[in-house]
Amino acid sequence: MEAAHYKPEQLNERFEFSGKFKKNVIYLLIIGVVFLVTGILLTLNAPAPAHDAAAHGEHAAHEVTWYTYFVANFLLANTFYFRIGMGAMVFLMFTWLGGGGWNTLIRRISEAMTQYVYVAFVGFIILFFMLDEIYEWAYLKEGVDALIDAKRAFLNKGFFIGSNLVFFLIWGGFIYMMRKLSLQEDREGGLNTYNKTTPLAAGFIITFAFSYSLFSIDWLKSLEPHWFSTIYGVYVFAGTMVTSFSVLYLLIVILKRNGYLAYVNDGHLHDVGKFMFGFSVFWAYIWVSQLLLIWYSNVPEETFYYVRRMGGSNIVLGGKSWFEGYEDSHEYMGYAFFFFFNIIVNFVTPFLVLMTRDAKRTPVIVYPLLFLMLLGHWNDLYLLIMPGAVGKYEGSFGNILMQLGFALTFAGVFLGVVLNSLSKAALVPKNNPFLEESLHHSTGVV
Amino acid sequence: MKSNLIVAKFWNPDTLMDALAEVHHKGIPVYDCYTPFPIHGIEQYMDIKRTRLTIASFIYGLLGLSAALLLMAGVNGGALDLGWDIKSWQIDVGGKPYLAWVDFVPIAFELTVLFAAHGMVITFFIITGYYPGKKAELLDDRQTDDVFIMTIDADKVVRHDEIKQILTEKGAFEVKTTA
Amino acid sequence: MITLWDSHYKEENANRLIRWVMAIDLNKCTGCGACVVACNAENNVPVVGKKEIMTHRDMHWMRIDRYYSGDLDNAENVSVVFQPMMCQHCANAPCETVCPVLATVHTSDGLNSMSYNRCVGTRYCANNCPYKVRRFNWFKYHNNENFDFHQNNPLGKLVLNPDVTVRFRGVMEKCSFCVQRLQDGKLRAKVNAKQTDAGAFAKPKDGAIKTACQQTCPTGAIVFGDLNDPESEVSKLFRDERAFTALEEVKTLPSVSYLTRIRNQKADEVKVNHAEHGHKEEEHTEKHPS
Amino acid sequence: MHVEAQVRAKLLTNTEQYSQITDDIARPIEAAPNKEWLFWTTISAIVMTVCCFGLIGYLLWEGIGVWGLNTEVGWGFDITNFVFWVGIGHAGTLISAVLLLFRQTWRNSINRSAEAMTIFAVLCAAIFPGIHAGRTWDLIWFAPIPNTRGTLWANFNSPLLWDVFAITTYLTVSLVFWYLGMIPDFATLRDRFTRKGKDVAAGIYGALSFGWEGSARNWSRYEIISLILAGLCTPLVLSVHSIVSMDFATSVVPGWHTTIFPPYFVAGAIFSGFGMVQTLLIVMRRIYKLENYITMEHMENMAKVVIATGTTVGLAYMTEFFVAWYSGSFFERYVFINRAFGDYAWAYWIMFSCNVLSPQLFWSKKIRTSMTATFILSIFVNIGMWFERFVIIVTSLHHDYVPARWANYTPTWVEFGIFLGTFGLFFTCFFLFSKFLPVINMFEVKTLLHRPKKPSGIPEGKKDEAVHAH
Repeated sequence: MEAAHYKPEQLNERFEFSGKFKKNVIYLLIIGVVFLVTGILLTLNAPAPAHDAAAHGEHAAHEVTWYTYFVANFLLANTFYFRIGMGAMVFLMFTWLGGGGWNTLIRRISEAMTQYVYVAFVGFIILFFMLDEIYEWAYLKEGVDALIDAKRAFLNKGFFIGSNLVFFLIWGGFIYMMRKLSLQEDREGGLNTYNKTTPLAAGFIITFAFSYSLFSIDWLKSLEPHWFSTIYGVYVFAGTMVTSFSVLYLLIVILKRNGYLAYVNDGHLHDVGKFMFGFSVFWAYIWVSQLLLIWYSNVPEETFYYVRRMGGSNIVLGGKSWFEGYEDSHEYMGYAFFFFFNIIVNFVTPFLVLMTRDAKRTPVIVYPLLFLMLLGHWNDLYLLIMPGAVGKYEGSFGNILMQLGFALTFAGVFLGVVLNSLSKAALVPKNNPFLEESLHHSTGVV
Repeated sequence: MKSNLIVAKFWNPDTLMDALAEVHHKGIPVYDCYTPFPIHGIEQYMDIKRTRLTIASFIYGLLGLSAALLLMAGVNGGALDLGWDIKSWQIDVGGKPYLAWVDFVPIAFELTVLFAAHGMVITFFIITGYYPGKKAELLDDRQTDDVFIMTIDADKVVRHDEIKQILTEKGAFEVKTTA
Repeated sequence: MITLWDSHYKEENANRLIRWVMAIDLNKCTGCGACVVACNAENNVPVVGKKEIMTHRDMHWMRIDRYYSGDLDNAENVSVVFQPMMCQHCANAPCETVCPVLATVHTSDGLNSMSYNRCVGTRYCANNCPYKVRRFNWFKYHNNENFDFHQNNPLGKLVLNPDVTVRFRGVMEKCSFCVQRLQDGKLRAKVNAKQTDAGAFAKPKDGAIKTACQQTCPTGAIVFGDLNDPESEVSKLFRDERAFTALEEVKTLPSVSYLTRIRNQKADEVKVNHAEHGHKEEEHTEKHPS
Repeated sequence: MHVEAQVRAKLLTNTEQYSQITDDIARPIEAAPNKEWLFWTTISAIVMTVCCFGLIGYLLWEGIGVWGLNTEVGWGFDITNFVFWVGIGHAGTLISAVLLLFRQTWRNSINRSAEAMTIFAVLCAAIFPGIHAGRTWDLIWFAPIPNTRGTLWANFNSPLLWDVFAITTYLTVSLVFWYLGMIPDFATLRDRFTRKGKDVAAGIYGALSFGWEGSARNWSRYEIISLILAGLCTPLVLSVHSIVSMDFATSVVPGWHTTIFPPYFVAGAIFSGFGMVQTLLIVMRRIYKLENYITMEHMENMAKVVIATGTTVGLAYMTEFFVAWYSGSFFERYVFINRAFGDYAWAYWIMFSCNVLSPQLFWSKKIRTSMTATFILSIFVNIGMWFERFVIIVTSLHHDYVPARWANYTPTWVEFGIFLGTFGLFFTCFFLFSKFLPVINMFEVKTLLHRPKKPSGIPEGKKDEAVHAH
């Protein structure tokens, strides 16, 4: 049976951020910081890895130190959690425009997730001061690299920082307005806020589409400034949505286990599961489109990107000379494992697991998958960032620990912010015009 | 169609559902219902199990995928030998690897969908017994328009009059037994 | 070279297999066009008439591209580089991978072969050819009143080369490196090698086979031979520091190398000279430092 | 229980009874063909015969040379028209599959005609790859049939071969999906004609209905396979235009080789498809008086999809332009400058204004609800999307790597004629469909009527009617 069993008064419940939740978040923070510090200490004393000649050619030496790893991992962690918040906002606005009413009961969770975006902005602003460490275009002087010089009009610190500040203002503004209208609806009721949200959603989606692709070029693609691919923004967007839906499902499951959200039924979980499934397939579609088109034409100005990531795949696939003449690509060999891991974890596994109707509505099955997918998309982002930011593959214990530390610390901050804002408002937007629809939500036969 | 059925006709799907709920509640097995459009939730009163066509479709899809991969790898990789001089060998096409796995993705996908879709639909027609030109067995010539019909196997139940009584009370505008 | 593809080239096959290549010295080329005429005569290239030429439907397998530099407004004062251009027989040929029916594939001796019988005429290969050297038979050019040239009268047909197919309507054609001569030379070499073990893989002597354009070139700008033989003349030219291949950045790995043109010029003309060699220079600047 | 929020617009107006739906939809099928219909169908059929079949015959007799193509521009109108028609063929399956998965119930009354449009458009599209080949009669070599000629099967690396698989799969699966959706409606028509004593019509629709009788057990299976088919069609519809885009994107031609092509072509296809659906439905709802079924809400929703996809396409144009500059590659930069300011700049700006600028007018509710304005804008969408393909194909080819081989392309009357002829084919098919098949999915629309919960019991008037009927 679809319908969930709940008492009417549960619709007035509020989330309390205390006790177990608070304790766990603090534990997460402590473990994260300990890992982070240990990781830094371990890499601090490790011999500096050799200068990455392949990535930077005959350019002025740019030494890769623990600090390079620190900045790269910071960017990775900040972007990862930022994408979760941003994805939640896109989900809210998209369903609004599409006239979806089913998600009303879980919309407060999405709203809480968007609140993390402000914190991510702070992270990015801190990163403004570290651009020199990982961005080739930032530390190379003019006249060294002709191709970078040809793009200086875009790839310069002034424009980079300026355009990003504009994006943050726009996104922050939209998120602020959305949350304000939502809370206002709780207090006032009526259709006034409903009518205002529609133009807000349309405006957000349009500006988001343009700004997010520039954002992804700025922060991620420009790590390898010689490389270009027009699909890049879509690829980053697809990953964003999968990560965000995974976290949404995770939060629903956690809250339900702690006695909240009794009115959220299998149908809601099923639909979030469907989105996870759908966007995993979409992500794979974009992944394979980009790979196929570049692989097929084999034009060096594009292929070097994949040579770095799957160059070592000659071992994986038994080929012979995939990086013939590209002698130092064996140093990138370590990435090849993550490259194939990526498609298995982010497409094959969710595709097979989430395919059936029952699996999507059974948290026991989805729960482990969620962690796997979060790991997978961390890995995806890792592959987007690392070969460009730090060059050749380095899998030392210290590095791994540092990355784990970042992941856990940021997870603590993320959960802290999200759960805190979740506790600030009622869990059910009681005046939402779609509330009844959501309460009786059923996905039908499939 | 079976003969000897108790047939109850309704004008409204909600009435039919009310009557079905009552009949189901009384433990009377329903033979089948005939409606102009699908009614959600009707399965629970009729003990209809979820069809396994989805699983069949998955298996057809896997078949299509394997067929595609075997075909492409066999032909391009040069491993295919069907006898009667039908065989393949490796050809250098634009310097691409013989097993150009990235290039195999589109056709592998298309054949998966082709097999899954057609296999499933053909199986559907086989198990439902529909075929082009089949003569429909109708209980009422408006059952595909606006009449909702419930049938009960008269051989499997006793006290027919009582059942007919219930059905009439529940809003059936016509109750009869087919011979 | 950065590539995602496993190379088909195997060192151990070098002794057994031929890799036909051509080197063209741009210093020697005067742009006279004799090679184009020779190619037309050798390969039964149809004459199509003014109207077709004006719509860019010439059928020549070879053409001579001209690159100008200097004061372009003053026609007296431009310098010209002539670049004979024909099918480059690329190892990674973009035309081959897109052909749906395998009408154009690579042979073991490095030729980009064209099988007229198999071609259905999608013209995809011509679109994907960066050098634009593929020619499509828009009409039937022989026995056709509308093309009343040599292939439409009995006398004209007498000059057709019996070793080469007359192509029919709707198929693609292009420079074959005079494959009829190559096959003939290879067979002769095998016959001459008698029945020894090596006989099966006997190679013709360097210089024994000449393509039609090479044979006709008055300045000897065109050299043809086997790249797998390190002593062949063409191999030496391939190792020359002046050697470059056209559109190297597309990574088609052509079998035709050009030797860049060198001029002695006064110091104030050096800048112009530089621009003239832009083709080669560009490859170095455009080369991907990564 | 299904609950509908009050704020939602009604998708079915002035309709109270199930039988009324049947009456309304079956009316055009039962009525004798009117003069207007006969006139337009005859015109379309003549255009189809003369321009499409006649000129194709001429083309096959004379050779591809009767087109204006040349060595540099090897594809022109032929592939432009192919991609144009395939694109239009995307809206139908999108409406029936993707919107079904997203539970957009407004699709119910437009899906049938949109799917029909899909199938006819894909038929029109399929003509072009067939006739564009120099030796059409040898196209059987595309088929991977075992033979004794060694590896001469087919080249699985070729995007054109992928196309063959994609279009075949798409056409057959769409056809099955469309037909499956019509089976219950055929049964309705069969019983209706039986009641009226028209045995021939009843026999034909009866044969088409596969003996459907509406058993609940079969409805249950039917619904599930419809949804699974929708689930299969969704990635299929994405894949088809992605694969079509790969005809260009896998090449090394600057302006063709760009990774955004797959999603960008899909967005463009949906855009052009919705443009065509708008055009057709505005005419159809008026001629067949279907305003109660295809309401203003439907028209507005389609307009909104057109804004969304049009803007997406605009985003893709700008991304291409920006990344061409960002690439720093000489050829990439040149090709885009040439597109916007070169010999074919007029085509580029027609494309840009029709696809990106004019759909923005739909932001205004007044324009969305004006059928005249919507009709004109939807025609603009069709024009713009045709030019998009023209711009991509021709401008990239006519000036590519080697300046010595730069050329322009001027289409001939034969190309215009065949293009016109495919419109004849398309409209002939569509007119025949609208006359002989139910243009609106009756059983799905009936489920919309089920929503407002009516009091149970038998309406008295109905009871009497039933007595008379028997």
